[in-house]
Amino acid sequence: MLSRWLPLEKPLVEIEEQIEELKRLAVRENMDLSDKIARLEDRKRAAMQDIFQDLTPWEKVQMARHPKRPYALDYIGALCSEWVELRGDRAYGDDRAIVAGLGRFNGRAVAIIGNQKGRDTKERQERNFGQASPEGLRKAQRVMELAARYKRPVISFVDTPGAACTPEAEERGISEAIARNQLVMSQLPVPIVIVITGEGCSGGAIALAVGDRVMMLEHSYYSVIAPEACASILYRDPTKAEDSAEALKITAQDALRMNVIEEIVPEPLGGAHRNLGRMCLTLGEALDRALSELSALPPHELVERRYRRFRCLGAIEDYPPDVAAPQDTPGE
Amino acid sequence: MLSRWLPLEKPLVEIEEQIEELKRLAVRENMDLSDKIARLEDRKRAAMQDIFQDLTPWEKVQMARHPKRPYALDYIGALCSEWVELRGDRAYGDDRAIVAGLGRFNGRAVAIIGNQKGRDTKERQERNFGQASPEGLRKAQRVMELAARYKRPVISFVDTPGAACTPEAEERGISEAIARNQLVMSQLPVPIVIVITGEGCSGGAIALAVGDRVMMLEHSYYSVIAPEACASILYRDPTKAEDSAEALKITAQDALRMNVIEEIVPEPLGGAHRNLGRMCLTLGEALDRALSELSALPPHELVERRYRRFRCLGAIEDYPPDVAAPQDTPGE
Amino acid sequence: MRLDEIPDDLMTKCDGCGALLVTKSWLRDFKVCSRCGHHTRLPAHERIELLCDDGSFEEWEAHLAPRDPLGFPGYEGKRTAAQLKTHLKDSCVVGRARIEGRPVALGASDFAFMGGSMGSVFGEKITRLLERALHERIPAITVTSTGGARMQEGLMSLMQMAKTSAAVARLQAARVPFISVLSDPSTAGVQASFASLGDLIIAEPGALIGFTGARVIEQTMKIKLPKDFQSAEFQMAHGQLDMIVPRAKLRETLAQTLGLLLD
Amino acid sequence: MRLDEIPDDLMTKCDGCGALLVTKSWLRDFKVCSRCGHHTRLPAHERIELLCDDGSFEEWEAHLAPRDPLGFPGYEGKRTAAQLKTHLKDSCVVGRARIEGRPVALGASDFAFMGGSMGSVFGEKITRLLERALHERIPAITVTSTGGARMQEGLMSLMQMAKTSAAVARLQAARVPFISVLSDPSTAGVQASFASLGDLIIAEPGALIGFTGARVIEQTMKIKLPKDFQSAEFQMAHGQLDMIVPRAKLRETLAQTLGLLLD
Ligand SMILES: [Zn+2]
Ligand SMILES: [Zn+2]
Repeated sequence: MLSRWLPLEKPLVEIEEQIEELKRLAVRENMDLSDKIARLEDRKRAAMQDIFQDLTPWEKVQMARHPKRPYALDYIGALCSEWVELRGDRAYGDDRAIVAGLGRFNGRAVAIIGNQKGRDTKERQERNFGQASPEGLRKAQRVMELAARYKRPVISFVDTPGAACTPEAEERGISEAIARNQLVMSQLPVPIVIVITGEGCSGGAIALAVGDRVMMLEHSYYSVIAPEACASILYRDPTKAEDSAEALKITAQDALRMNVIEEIVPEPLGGAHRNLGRMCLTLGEALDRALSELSALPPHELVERRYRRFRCLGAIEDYPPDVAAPQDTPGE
Repeated sequence: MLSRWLPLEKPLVEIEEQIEELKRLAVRENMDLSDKIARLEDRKRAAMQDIFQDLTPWEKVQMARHPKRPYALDYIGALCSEWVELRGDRAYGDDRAIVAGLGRFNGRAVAIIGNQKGRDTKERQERNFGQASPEGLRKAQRVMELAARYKRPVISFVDTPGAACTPEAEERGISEAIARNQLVMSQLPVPIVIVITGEGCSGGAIALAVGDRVMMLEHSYYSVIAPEACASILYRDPTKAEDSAEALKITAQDALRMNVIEEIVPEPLGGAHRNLGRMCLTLGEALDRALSELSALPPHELVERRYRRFRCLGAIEDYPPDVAAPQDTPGE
Repeated sequence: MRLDEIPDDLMTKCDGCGALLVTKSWLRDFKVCSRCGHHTRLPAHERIELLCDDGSFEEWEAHLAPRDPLGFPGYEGKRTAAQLKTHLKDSCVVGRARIEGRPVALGASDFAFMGGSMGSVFGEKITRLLERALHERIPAITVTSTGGARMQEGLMSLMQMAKTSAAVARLQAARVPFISVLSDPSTAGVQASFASLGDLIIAEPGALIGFTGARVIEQTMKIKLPKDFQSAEFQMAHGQLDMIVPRAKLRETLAQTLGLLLD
Repeated sequence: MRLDEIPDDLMTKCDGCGALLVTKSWLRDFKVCSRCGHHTRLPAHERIELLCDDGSFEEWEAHLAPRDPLGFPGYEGKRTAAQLKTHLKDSCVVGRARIEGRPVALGASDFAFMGGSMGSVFGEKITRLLERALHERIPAITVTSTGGARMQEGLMSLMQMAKTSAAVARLQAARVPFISVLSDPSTAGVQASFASLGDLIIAEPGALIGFTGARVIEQTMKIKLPKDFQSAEFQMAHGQLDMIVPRAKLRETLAQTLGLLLD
């Protein structure tokens, strides 16, 4: 049972098991244990506060990779009243690591793209751990172009340890597919809202993350490189991932400070997987607000602002004279 | 030697061999055989007239497939002062059955696409006998879109027994690629001139043959289905290809009568392969005339006329009220 | 024959698995086998009835009839036989319909008419369908069941590929949706033109979809192809389809998808 | 050191085949081995000199210098060492040049500066290059030699991928050509952004081109990759390149191709 939980959740899970035990006992022996249970519930709340208020970057990475973490289809299922998944790149295959389709969210028809990880061993392999192959990115591109044609805004759920790391992905042009997606997204004449729900790692993430608003769930991470890979290079020791997670500044809080994202979406205490309903309520509100604001803009203005949004990002000694420096100097 | 010649060329080749023999003899024995040679030359001319003035449809098919028939790169080499071949579909592979690139023709920069057959056994296999795979058609599409971006007209050399007939072509969406090429060509905002130089067979041909002007070389053929395949279906006997070539009305003369093409480009007596220089002179003039005329039209007018060009084709009992019937009723 | 006139013990043999099915149930299942899921081919009018709101279909261009542009041996006779058999003038029926209240331009081909092949009339009708959809700004839906271009009209048939593809290009440029539904079989010249160009492409389970026939590939390449080669499921795995939808769900899927594209 | 100052007997060992080459000839061959064709990596300024008309290069944005947005361990020192070694402020040089008389916006990365990695300055310089090319309507050319995004600037580096890709999008929408030249190596974050988006993509023979490093794939997948994996020739076979052009022909190929696109 514990294998489905993180080490950092251990104290919590132990209290939860005690509560369960007491509840069973109360029923079996017909005893009133409500006092004891209430005290344990208090302890549980306190432990939760304690554990989750100040996660280290490496703990955030663990949370983002939590085996119970909700995935794109979980959010889609909870947020959308209708959903039609669209498959295939019309040229080579259908990559199950990427989902794409049309949905109805708060009455609004939207296109949705996203990484999809698998829950069990078999599905994980089928979904290639959420690592997109070129045909998956090209499917996403096709559905985004469909969205543009019929003026549907796009929501992108990012949750990937990176793009597919296979010889086949190289053979079919994973570089080109990542690059092309960014190019297409930078010009798409409809609102694009990005939500980094878990792992936002490397080229596989930015391939789905060029948009007007970028949000991160509280315990997700966003990084140019996986902490393990960074540790291999930096310390010649992949087990020093904890240190490189720290060094890379990959938390939502860091990304917000660097103007890389606009918004942190708070997770329920204990993380998104402990209360999907509540998570979706918060996320739904954030998405609705963003879509409403963005839908008010004419397409050319939207695209221009999106360009400026990314144009301003970078930590350099000299800002271009024709581009206003962001209010908080990035990277400080 | 004769295997590189068609049976119908046999009398011709025999006379040519006699001429060669006499010439060799004249040199060796220091004799004046010019009279004899002149008489043979006359006979040769007469034989040529006789053989080529009235080829049957099946003989035209043989001519179109002649192992010495010039291919796209032969025409490009002779017609263009510059040529840069562009490769790859940027997604899967580079199909050698299709050539695409940028060239300079009569001082004018153009994009050129075309089927390319191989000359020897090895090259034939490499080029898959000029039968395009999806990636070849997608390469052509990419280069046509590049041409449109930089306002270069497109010349398309069609010479194919059909699209690739392989499981891999099916797996990668040969139908989609043929369809998409037609869609893209129907909307391309630059002039497109098609030359059917040899075989213009089936979906593989129409995939490269949607344009403003369609020309056929005198001894090429254009057909919805290969005569052999038609015979298999019609007579349950592929050897009756001669009859089905007749029935299918596949000659340039038939195509012109049906308004499927605008122009027949005359070949030198004996066929394009007997005088590539002369063939290119005639073809070059026809291409230049067509490009000059088409370049005068504004892009939207060009595209509109192209639409109408194909829109009018069909043999039906009742013409649409909003479309003018062509002057010669098609198909009669 | 109306459903209530069919005796309860009348049986139909499934072409897929050979099971004997109660005809009445089989018809109620839209000619889909309840055992193996085999989808029997539908004539164009049954297909249209299945998809659109009761009585909403208004046929367009029913007067268009084929000619014999090449004087092709035997064409006249084959065509007349097909006309007598199907009571159609040619292999394609088009018109305006409503699907769950929404007006659409709907076309379907009929395999029983010379293999659902596309000659001039088929091409012209699809083109007019797409043009009217554009003019009225209503979505277009085609349901194909066809062996491809009609050999007997030669180049005239080949030209229909370019003509219909160009009409799709115009419709999509004008942002009017086009959904292509592929039923068994959808191959060759039709599959290599408008039918592969839908904004969305939906197939029925098990439908044969491809360009070159498997037998031709086997003979040419001297290979043996797997049993599911060119099935809808094969095409889905190779990225060519958006969805595979069983017949009973087709109408609601179309309605929902159009709603998501337009409302 | 000028070519005429090099003694005739000074030798250079080829990294490709190990042959000893007369340094003077090797330099005259643009650092390409006359035996095996091995293309030695060029520093940015040599690359620029090679490509453009004598003395025509006018550097842009030379004042831009990197910062340390994350306070990343060791970055400061590595950067300073690279600056001292290369006399560059960062890994990328951009400017205006002429190629056979035609004005172009030309950028090149320098592998000797932290593996030619793309951090904020690299991304900013490429973006400004593309923006100026657009503004002046002159073609843009980039020559990459890079290991990808610069880890030490974290997300700031990742954002340069989106930023440069968006700048290419604008340039192409405005119909100003962009040619991407890939020299050894061109990988990871740079290859997965602007470098893969050229109207035309040209590679030098033998250049390593890819996204994920072969060693990482081998370790992850527990497989052995062929020797030519991710070579320019491999990428050509897989449809990713327009041309492979040896260094000696690069300049005339660029001039000719631009002429065909523009004149
Ligand atoms: Zn059955
Ligand atoms: Zn060497």
